[in-house]
Amino acid sequence: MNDTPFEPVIVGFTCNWCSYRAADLAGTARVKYPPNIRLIRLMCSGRLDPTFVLKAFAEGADAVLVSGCWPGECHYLEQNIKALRRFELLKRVVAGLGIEPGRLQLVWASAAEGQRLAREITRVVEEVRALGPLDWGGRHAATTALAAAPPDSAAAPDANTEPEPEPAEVTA
Amino acid sequence: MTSFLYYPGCSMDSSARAYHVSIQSVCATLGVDLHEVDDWNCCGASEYFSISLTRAQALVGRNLAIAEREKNGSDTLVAACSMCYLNLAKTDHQLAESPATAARINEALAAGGLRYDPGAVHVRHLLEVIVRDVGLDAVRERVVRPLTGLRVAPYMGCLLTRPGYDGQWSSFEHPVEFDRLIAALGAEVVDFPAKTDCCGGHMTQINPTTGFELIRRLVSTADRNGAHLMATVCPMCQMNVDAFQGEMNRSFHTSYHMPILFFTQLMGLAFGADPRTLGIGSELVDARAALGHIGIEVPPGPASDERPADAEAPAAPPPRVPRGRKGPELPMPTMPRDGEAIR
Amino acid sequence: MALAASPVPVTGVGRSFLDEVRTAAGQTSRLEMCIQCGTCGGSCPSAADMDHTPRMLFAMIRAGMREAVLRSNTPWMCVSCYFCAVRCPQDVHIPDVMYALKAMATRAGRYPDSTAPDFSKTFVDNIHAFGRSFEVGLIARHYLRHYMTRLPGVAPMGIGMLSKGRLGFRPKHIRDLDGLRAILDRAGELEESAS
Amino acid sequence: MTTDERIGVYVCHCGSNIAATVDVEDVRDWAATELAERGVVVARDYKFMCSSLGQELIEKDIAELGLNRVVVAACSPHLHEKTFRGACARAGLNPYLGELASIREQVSWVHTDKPAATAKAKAVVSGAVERVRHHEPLEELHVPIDPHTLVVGGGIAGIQAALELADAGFHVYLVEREPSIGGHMAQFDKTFPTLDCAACILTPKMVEAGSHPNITLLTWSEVTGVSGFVGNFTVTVRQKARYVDTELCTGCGICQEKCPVKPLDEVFEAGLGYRRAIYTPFPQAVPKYPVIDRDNCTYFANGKCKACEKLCPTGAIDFNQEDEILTVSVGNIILATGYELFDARKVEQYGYGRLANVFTSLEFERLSNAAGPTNGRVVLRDGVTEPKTVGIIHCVGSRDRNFNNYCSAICCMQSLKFAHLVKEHTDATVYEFYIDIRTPGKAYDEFYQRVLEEGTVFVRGRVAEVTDALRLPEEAAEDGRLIVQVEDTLAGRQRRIPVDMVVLSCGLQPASDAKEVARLFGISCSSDGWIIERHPKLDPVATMTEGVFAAGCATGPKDIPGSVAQGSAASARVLGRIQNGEMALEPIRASIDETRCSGCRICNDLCPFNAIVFHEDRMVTEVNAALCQGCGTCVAACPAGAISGTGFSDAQVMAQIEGLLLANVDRQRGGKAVPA
Repeated sequence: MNDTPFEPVIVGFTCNWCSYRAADLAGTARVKYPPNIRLIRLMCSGRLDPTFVLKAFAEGADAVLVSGCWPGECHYLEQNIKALRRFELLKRVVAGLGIEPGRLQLVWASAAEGQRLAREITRVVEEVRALGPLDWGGRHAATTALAAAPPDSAAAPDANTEPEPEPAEVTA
Repeated sequence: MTSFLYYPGCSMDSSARAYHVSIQSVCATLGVDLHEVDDWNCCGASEYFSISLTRAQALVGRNLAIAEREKNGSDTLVAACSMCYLNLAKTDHQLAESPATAARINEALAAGGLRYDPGAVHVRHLLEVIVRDVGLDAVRERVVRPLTGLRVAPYMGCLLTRPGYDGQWSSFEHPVEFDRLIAALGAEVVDFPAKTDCCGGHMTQINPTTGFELIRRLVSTADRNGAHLMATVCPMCQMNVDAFQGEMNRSFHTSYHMPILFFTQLMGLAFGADPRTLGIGSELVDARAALGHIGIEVPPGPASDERPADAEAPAAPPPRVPRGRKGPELPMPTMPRDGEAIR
Repeated sequence: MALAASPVPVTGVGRSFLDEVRTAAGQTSRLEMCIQCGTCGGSCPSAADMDHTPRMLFAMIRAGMREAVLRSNTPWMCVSCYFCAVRCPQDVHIPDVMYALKAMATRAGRYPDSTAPDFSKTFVDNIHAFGRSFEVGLIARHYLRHYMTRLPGVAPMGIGMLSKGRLGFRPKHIRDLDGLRAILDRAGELEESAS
Repeated sequence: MTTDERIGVYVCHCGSNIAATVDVEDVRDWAATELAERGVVVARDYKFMCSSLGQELIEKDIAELGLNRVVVAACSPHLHEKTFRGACARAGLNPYLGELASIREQVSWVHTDKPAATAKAKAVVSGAVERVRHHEPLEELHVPIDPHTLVVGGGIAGIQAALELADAGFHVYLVEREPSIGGHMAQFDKTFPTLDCAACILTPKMVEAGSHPNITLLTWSEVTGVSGFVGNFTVTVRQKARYVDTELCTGCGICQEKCPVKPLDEVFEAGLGYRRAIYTPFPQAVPKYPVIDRDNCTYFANGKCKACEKLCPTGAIDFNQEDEILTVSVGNIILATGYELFDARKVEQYGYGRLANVFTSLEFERLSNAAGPTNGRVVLRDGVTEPKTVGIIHCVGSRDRNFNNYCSAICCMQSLKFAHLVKEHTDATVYEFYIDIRTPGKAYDEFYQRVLEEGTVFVRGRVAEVTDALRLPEEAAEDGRLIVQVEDTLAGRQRRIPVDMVVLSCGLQPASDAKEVARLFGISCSSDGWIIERHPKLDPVATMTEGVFAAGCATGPKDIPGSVAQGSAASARVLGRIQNGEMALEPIRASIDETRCSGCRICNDLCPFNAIVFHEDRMVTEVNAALCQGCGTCVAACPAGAISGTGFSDAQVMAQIEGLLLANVDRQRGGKAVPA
């Protein structure tokens, strides 16, 4: 398909209570956005296991979008904050693996923000289209690594090794 | 010594020379250094935008680009004319708002070897700089000849508070900053509902009947509310109210005599400067009698037909019922105090 | 008017007049959002002298009444005081629309009264000539062309202004006139190619 | 590769909702062939999978083809997940072995390019197939429902909800922040369109709520904490000190007559009248007991006075009272926290607060109310002059991007009511300045007709400004009056209309602490601040949080009939729960494999519901399934991978990722698949 322009494939992780419903709302309101994104529903952005993201990259995603409730509006009170901490860490890991930062993005969206989510998705798709296909040396290594080790052990470097660490203090 | 980039605007060395000299005098007193932008060009007033948007933006863009090039220390570009201020601020805003436009304008600027990064300079009006950066306390400290007894209608004009891109004013409609400044000079601020009404801009040129009507509204409101004179922040407003007041009177068969001075002239007087160094006397509607009320003598000039100040009492403010007092009156809603947010 | 000759053309064919105006106003005008509430017409200090209120003009733009809109004096009566802009519940950038309409009318040579367009033109010519505005030149030329009758009336004013040293007879030049002209010409080309 | 999963894939057309943008047959065939090795044994399409015929299709296949997994590609799981689980269950398959893939909300409705949409639909189906392979049979969790209910907010919606529950024989705690229940309705004079007197229809309900054996009234109180979950909430309520012993107080009101302080009553009288430092907001207040407002009481200021104490015949005044913290257990919660009036001072061009004779809608309600500060005389701010001309301005603070974008729904009818009341109380000419007249309620437009007949002058135009600045010489006669400047859009001319009084029909907005309330009860608000319903049309009184319901203006502007209906609706939902005695919950929970738990306690601090307990003795952590809400944060955090989340296990998500990215198809191909 070299003759056709590059169309990125993006995996989006959504929260059952806000961003997934926002996506539903976008649908109900017939708001349009590019078909390059494929959504996965989690109960909460807090459920996002770093290995999910690595897995997505390993299996050929050109980018990953993580979305959850606005800080302070989490259905589970404050789990999205914990997700945020973890995300900060994840960004470093991903960068360390030689993936452009633009390929891992975080978007807050309340259940009422279908329009906004659609806008954000469109933006991300355009940015990633500009970045081009993810040409990642580590992809194969990661695939095999993920295949070998049980997924959870790859999750070991976790943001919450201390009870209530500030994002800044978090280091792998 | 606080230093700012300064865009004077065309009228400063002709019709608004009084503004120019009084600004110099006041800024010297306040220790404000205005660094005039090199080889600036006209802002296009309200005319160029009605000929060609892109060229108008490029015209203003040139000034912004030069300012950006010259900025060191302060990135604030001060304009004293409301029209210039708005054109500079608005263009900067439009370029920032639309990258496409910014690209187009920069392509044009390139033809003159210039470029501008939207937001590189912060365009502000002299009044705001004095009220915010210098501060009213600093102003009060320098007052040696309080304008006590002078009743001033604070005329801010329309373009200064609107569209109000960075929400720097307390209100689009009834801002209080200008009143506070004038009060700080010791003068009495009369209730002036036309505070942010329009002077008509170029209407005196392209459609006099409209222009005169707008001037009449301003002058009559100031007069009805017992002002000795109006204070302005804009050469265009001053020109319309001052230079065309005579023609306006003739066309309406009225005999208003409402002098209008630049706020910097009033500040200069309060700071004890010699009226002549402030360009006082160069107004067509003679302000000397008005100033005479507070014992400020401005030597020679034509006699004035100033009517007695107490010809009309200032309009009564709405009745306010003190809390807790009983009586037939119903209490007024409480208004927020300074800085108090209304939800 | 004859029923057959409806002033409202059939729209929906090709690029609408509304789109044209929106483009001319720089795409950010939000003109399409107007709900016809009349806040603009109510706020306008010169509405009384307009042959259509701004709101009505916007309705006419939607109706595709190009001719009537470009001939309307409404944009020329706009004093750009921005009362309408800050009060508009739909945040329509009305003065920008008015500027755009003036430019369109001038280009199309539609607006019957030449006073305002001439004034703008003279003003702009001065800028091209000197880089600064030139009040005396402007006023003189303008009055001679349009207000011979007003001259006696304004004479005292003119004399006053002169005697008070408030009118400069020699226009001020900027140094880099060529640079300025190059910029404006390039901008002109870009605008042409855009529209 | 072989597999013992036998998966059926069902692709729904949803009429043309899906079929118009997704080539349903293509998706069906693709799944049948490409995913055959992943266990798909049958793939079908059908016009409406959710129809009974569509469901029977699934049930039949389960029975005849021995399916042990089902994937339905249709709408959002939030709509029909239950439906298809039902189908599985009826066919004897554990309902949790089905998966609903959304190709409508997330594909056909949001994309336009058919080939691209079809390709995405395939990927989504593929993801669901991989995921469903890892589904496990689950049983719903059943939690008991505590029959007590908490109703927050004593306005008409809250009162209605409380009475419905109480009359059905169940106990209710009704919490109200103010000293009395009644809410905004108690401030009104008449109610549109029937013009019944608000007090006449409200007070009986207030009295009933106040005396009902099944209702515990907690006025002058606020909820300070909520913990637990549906069926079993623990709520703490702070009951502010009344400084009046309600055991002894008879509500005789002598204390109020004798109190020397007369502060402005900003709440009930909308700042138009005065009360005392010890007061009941209004005569019909429920409960009848007054409260002392510390901030204005002379005794609390300087230790003197005590007039109320001296004169109270029953010695009910008790200056030593302190706030009480009550803890109550309830099974369900109904939020009826109502609205606040838009602050008209923000619309400066209308001069409220600057121009004496500009009034807000609530002020006018008090003006025209016979029990109000003027005993129902409609007069100017001077308290005596009757207006000869009144201008009523619609949409103040509503439908305005500078303030609130939404339509406040009640203002049109409210304004029409005002016009009628002005005519009833005075001989004034009345102007209505409107953008649109919106009267979509029973007998509402008829009321509009009536007001037209009464001679009210309607001017279509949003008022530009209200001013006392005279412009034209001919206006000199109008000195001292107000001038309403507006474009009469139907005449196409700007008009300046002199009036004596202006009434601003202010919009409704969420209570200033709406966001905090939402946080307290673990629900979400829209960007405007209104509570988000579980479904705006089909589930308007439920929130996203099980066991927390909402009624009245808390979810958006509503008129009285709407608020009452919602109060009843919410209580009906609660009653259903109580009647069942228990409710089934999604079995989405975290569980810990003790053999793998290293006792590192990382997860311990992650759970906001205290569902995670650490056993010092065995040095292992355990999850309390009843308290666990299934967010999965601990699952993601466990470095030993000892915690697994049912319904969202690592295996399930990982597999779905592979499926979505068609890695499953690639592997068997040994190359990158192009879904097209």
